[in-house]
Amino acid sequence: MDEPVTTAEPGHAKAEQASRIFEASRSFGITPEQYMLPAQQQIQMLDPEGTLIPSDQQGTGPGHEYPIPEPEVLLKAYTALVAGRRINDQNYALVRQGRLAVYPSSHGQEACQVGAALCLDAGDWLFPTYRDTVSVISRGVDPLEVMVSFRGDWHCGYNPKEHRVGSMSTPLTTQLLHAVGVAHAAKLRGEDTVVLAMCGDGATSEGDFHEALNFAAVFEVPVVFFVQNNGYAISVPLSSQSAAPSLAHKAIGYGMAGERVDGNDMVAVLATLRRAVHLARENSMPLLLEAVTYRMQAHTNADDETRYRDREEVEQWKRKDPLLRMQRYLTSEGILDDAVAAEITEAAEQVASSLRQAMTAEPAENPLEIFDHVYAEPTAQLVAQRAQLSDELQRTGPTQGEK
Amino acid sequence: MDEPVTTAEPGHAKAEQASRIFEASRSFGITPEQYMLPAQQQIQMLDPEGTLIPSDQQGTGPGHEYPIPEPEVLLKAYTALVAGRRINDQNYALVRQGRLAVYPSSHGQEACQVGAALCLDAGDWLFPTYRDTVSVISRGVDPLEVMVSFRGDWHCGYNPKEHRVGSMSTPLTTQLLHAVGVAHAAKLRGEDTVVLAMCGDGATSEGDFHEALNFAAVFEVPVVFFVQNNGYAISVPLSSQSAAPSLAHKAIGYGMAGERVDGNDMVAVLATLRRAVHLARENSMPLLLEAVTYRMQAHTNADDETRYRDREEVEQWKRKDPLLRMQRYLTSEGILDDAVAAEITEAAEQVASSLRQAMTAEPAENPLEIFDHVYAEPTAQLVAQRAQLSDELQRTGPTQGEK
Amino acid sequence: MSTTTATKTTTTFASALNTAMSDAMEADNSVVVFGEDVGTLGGVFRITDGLTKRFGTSRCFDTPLAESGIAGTAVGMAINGMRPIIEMQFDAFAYPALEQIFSHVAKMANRTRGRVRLPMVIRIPYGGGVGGVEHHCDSSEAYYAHTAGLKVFTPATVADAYLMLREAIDTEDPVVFFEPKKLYWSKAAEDLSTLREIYESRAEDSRKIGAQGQAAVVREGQDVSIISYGPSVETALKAAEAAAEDGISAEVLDMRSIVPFDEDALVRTVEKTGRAVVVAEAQGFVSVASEITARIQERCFHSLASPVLRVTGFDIPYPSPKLEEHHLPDVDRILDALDELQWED
Amino acid sequence: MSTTTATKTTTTFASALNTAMSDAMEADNSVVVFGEDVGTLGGVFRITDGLTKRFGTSRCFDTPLAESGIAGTAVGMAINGMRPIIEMQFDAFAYPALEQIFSHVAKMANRTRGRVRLPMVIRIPYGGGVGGVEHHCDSSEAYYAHTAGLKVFTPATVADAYLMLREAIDTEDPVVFFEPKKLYWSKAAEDLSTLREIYESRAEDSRKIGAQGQAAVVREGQDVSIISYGPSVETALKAAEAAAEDGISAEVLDMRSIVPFDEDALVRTVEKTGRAVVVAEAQGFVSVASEITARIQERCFHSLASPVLRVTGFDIPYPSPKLEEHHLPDVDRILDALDELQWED
Ligand SMILES: Cc1ncc(C[n+]2csc(CCOP(=O)(O)OP(=O)(O)O)c2C)c(N)n1
Ligand SMILES: Cc1ncc(C[n+]2csc(CCOP(=O)(O)OP(=O)(O)O)c2C)c(N)n1
Ligand SMILES: [Mg+2]
Ligand SMILES: [Mg+2]
Repeated sequence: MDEPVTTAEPGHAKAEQASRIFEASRSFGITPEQYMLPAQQQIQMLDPEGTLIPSDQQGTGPGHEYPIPEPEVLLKAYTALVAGRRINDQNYALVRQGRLAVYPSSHGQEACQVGAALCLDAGDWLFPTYRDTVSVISRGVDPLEVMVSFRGDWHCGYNPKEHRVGSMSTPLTTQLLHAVGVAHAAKLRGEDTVVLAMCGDGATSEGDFHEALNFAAVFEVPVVFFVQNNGYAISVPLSSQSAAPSLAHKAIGYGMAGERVDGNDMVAVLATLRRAVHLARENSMPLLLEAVTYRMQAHTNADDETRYRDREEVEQWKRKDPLLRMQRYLTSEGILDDAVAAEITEAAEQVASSLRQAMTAEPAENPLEIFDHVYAEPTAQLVAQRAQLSDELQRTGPTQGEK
Repeated sequence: MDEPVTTAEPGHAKAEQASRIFEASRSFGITPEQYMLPAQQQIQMLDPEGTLIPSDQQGTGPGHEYPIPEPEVLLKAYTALVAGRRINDQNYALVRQGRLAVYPSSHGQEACQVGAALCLDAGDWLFPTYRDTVSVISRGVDPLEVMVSFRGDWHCGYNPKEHRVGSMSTPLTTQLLHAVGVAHAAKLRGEDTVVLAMCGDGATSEGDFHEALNFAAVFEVPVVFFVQNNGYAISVPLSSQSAAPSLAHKAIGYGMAGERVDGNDMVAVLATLRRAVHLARENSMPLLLEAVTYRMQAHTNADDETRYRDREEVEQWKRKDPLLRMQRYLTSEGILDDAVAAEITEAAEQVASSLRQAMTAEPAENPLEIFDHVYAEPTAQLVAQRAQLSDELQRTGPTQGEK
Repeated sequence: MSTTTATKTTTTFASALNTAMSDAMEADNSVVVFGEDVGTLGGVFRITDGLTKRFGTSRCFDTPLAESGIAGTAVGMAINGMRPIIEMQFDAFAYPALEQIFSHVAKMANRTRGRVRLPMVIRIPYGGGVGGVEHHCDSSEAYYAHTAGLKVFTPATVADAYLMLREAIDTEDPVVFFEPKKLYWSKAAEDLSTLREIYESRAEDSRKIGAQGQAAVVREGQDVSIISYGPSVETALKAAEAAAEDGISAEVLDMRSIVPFDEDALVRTVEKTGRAVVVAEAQGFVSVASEITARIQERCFHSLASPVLRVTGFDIPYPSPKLEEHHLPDVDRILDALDELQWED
Repeated sequence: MSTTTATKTTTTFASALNTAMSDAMEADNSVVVFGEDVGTLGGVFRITDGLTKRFGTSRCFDTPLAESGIAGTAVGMAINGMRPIIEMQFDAFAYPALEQIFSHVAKMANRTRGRVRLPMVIRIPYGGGVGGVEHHCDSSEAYYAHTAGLKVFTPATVADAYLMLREAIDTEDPVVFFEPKKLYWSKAAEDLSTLREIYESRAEDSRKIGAQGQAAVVREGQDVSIISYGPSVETALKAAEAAAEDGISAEVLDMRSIVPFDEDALVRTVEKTGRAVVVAEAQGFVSVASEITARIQERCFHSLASPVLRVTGFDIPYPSPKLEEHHLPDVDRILDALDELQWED
């Protein structure tokens, strides 16, 4: 990395000279533009019935080729899919019972959720949003720790460094820049860490989206930007969000490759993500992947989806359910049989029931902890304020203090 | 504009359905992608010697065709070019004499400066940056009013509403959003105002650049985004700013057309800008135009360009000087003769000398004015503070107060 | 949502805001409303409910999801003759717009010697007490109040929700309009048509002489002044009631507007009572409460029997829902502060 | 730029900052510097001059032109084991980064219960008095000081420029480091190697017990305390000198750090003198000066012989170069304030 300061011919951007994109496109025998623009259609491997689409109709082509993952990987993905769906539905129920403050469900988007976790190595990093509970859990974080924030106990319940998962981010696309920084730090130390950073379709409109993609491309760091285009930003449909032919078409404006995939097709999602992660790692460069999917439930429990879309639209997307498609495909391929399916369902049920139980217990949060992490060492003012609250709690008695 | 709220099929962006871009590309017999991506090469009409390039080598093609402007227009442009160069050089001198606080010169970029003003109608708006003095003057604003800010008298010396020229903006790309808002307001009232918004190559990295282009495309408002790519953002070359094949390639990510032009070729700059303005007005849609040019002098008087580029590079660009090229071309075409040239030079000399004279006089700014425009009605605190300063000035005497 | 009956009815804070906007849109074609989800959905708090239906998508519309974009576009629209009202979805989500707000919204009129004024309103739901998760409960008024060129309003009653929003829309200056989100569904026996009449009768003067920017004594008292604004006024009133039981007569002042800042009202109440407690939700350090405190001691030094005390949020990031009650100023904490006001002297 | 001679030499504020960074980079591989033009150019103020040459482009590098990008990338680097120092080119150009700073830099440690701390430094040249045009002279410290989770330092001397920047780099918390740009080329008879020694001897303790965050009495006096920080300390000292000629003995306190906030030092000086004037360049409304004023009256009420007065910038956007002298606190204005401190009582 200790290269001399570059002074390329001004007015001419990197990609016109020898660049990673240029090398990559040449290796595929296509132009850099062809490499960076998404394929004409979204990549799709299973049809809505779960039947494998003939390879010449999958939307792939030179430079846009995606080998189907191995059966073990697909089975693992299916297992996570079933668990993910169960977690979504369990939490949805808990929210209605008032046990959770909020839960943004990814019901219908589980193929994206699972793919984002399974495509990464242990040393890689994941940067999720508020909607990506299932990704975070699929990556191995304890579900109970994930739920700490949705229960309203503390902002982030898990240790981001332990599993290399950023705290689930609410301010839209701010986390994409954190992903770039994490990748950059790793690169400076010579580590080949890939970072996968997630955001939604609406979020692509934010300035930080732009800055993150541009920084990643200029710094040549291996970040896979994974956009779950679920059709809406709360009530606002994609057509009021962007006039682009697709969100994947944004990639070329940064000098990176973009691709679009059927986000309800677990096989295609995994195939495209795995290749993106591989290319990112091999070439130390970012990529943009847009998964076209659908949010089947309201934005959060606070939302009233009937105000902006009709039931019919939702029903149509039910037919593309990622879980059912995958189940049919794996069964027809003989990868999944009834016994294994039952085991998988049972395991998912375990997760759900432990969630249910944990949410019934009300852990006693220590109110004084609100002062403890603001600075590594508390300021004089925080010491005084802590003493004030402590005094108040003592005067009002333990019952008050614990509630 | 009172259309019912749109509910396009989610997950599918506008451009895939009937859209302005779709219509436009069909009218040219090309695909929307071909329409939105810039031509393979930058559009160029004059070679560095000022000779007209054969039309099949101008970089143009279906959907990317640019008729040469009429001789009167070219002569007007040349007149403005000569004045612009003179203004740049006069101000450069004034800065060295300490009469101006700062002056970001556009020496070398005058073709872009002039084009940006001349392509607009009187009812249109221009949103310039700190570097676009020559554009603002070419649009008709009194040079002395423009210099008010560089002399350090007041932040903006002209009335933006009088000439429909935004105040020259310093926070990078913030003005692109103002341009979108101005266009949107006009559109809501049914006016066909086009807005031309300027920024530099470095500025394209800012979040507001992204938000402005996206808003303009989604709102379908006639804004021409005009990027003067002069190779550097202060010391940072474009290759450290962007990895894109060109800055014009960013357009497709917003669903708009992008084009790249030789920014030192007055004929090509005017041709592409005029067509962009025309298309924007006709179709009520935005476009992105990148002009490849070069900043011949330091960023500002505070800058030391020798730290980041060598003389040789600058010398090379001297050969592409927009003024000389245009002069040779017009002369060879018989549009310009010695008599007219002398007149033009003389007129430019007038502007420069009035600038020089005005900068010698030191107008007495009224210190109390600092309180007068903060709010339409001053707050009680400002009334008190104004009285305080007034009292101080009286005590220290008129000499102090005026300095 | 609008009510036209003449009898005294019950009105929510939310519908007062909604009606203020629709009345202003009705009265003036140049008033437009935009932001995230304000159109079809009517806003996540439904404050813009029905505006698109009534006035069309050209007058109330959704934008792409980008707050700097929203603020910057509003600047342009205001430059070109409109009076935009923009909504920031939550307090913390206005932060991406701060450059536009600090460097342009606040400075455009001054920059151009008053030639380009920006009559725009930035509506920001703010504050806590609603069980909101991180980033949804910030009290960010200090950032804006410190920025010269912005007006900062925050209503605490249903009547003020209507009247102050109409005043904000009418003023030629940009106004950051802070709506205490915990009050959205609060009700008062207010009648919208009466409020309209008050507005109409005021408007003739106020556009000229500025009734706006005045604090209101919302409870009279003799012994101490409790000074507050926005979501804390309710708490201050409850504390005053509780103090009355202990024999302390507290006057409660609702600042209503932070900029303009009604210094005279502060002086009047403190000179009368000789003691003051300032209550606000925001963290207290370098806050609006600091300014009120500093100003009182500057102006009323010799009337003060004891230091001015502050009851504010702690100097911490806003806590999670289960812990917010410990952070927010409450009646007990205000009573504790009253106790400390050196009554024995 | 570094100096290794043992004799007492003259050092500029700029070279003290530069040397602090290069010493820290030398000592710790995880310290990296980035921002706009900080590499080849060495920054528009040359504060990072020579760092790229010495440490390579992986340790000091230019970024694309986007401040939110710079701050957000720094957050990521700090998450992943680095200690980034980022430069904002001018005060007003940090505003695009405010969302990252308020919502992440300030909150990450608290959000994650201390598991993810962000040891990063955000360097911001600030203040006026240098003939800078619009957007180049803001004093924006109040925005950051109000935000819990950030530390805010501002050195006023060459020695502090070195020592406090090293402390800022060492602390596990994010520090917003305000550099008074009018002091960049100021000189002092300070020797960098001596400063290094002081740092080394302090460092052992300071990383644990925190010498940082302490105010300094920079001139002793009996009659009145002039409290200040950053670019105004110099003015305060000059005013104290002038006051001495009028027989008033003024003590001058340099806050040095706004967060942590050295309340005890405030109390010590005001209890000693009984009078106080607070001086700062920023507009005074809802400012750090408001906080200092409020805090003094809270803590020292019975020691005060007169109200605490503020001498600050007016509540206006920073004026153009020709008019800035009228806006900035100067010696005369401080003397006027001293005159008003009710000496007859
Ligand atoms: C900066 C910012 N602005 C606004 C919001 C409020 N908000 C939360 S989610 C959301 C919609 C996001 O849509 P999208 O990116 O498509 O993600 P999805 O919720 O569909 O997964 C909005 C506006 C926010 N969290 N952050
Ligand atoms: C938001 C913001 N950040 C930083 C700056 C400081 N700055 C002024 S000009 C400049 C370089 C701009 O480069 P470019 O956009 O290429 O325009 P040019 O100066 O080359 O015309 C920088 C960094 C600024 N004005 N605004
Ligand atoms: Mg979405
Ligand atoms: Mg440039």
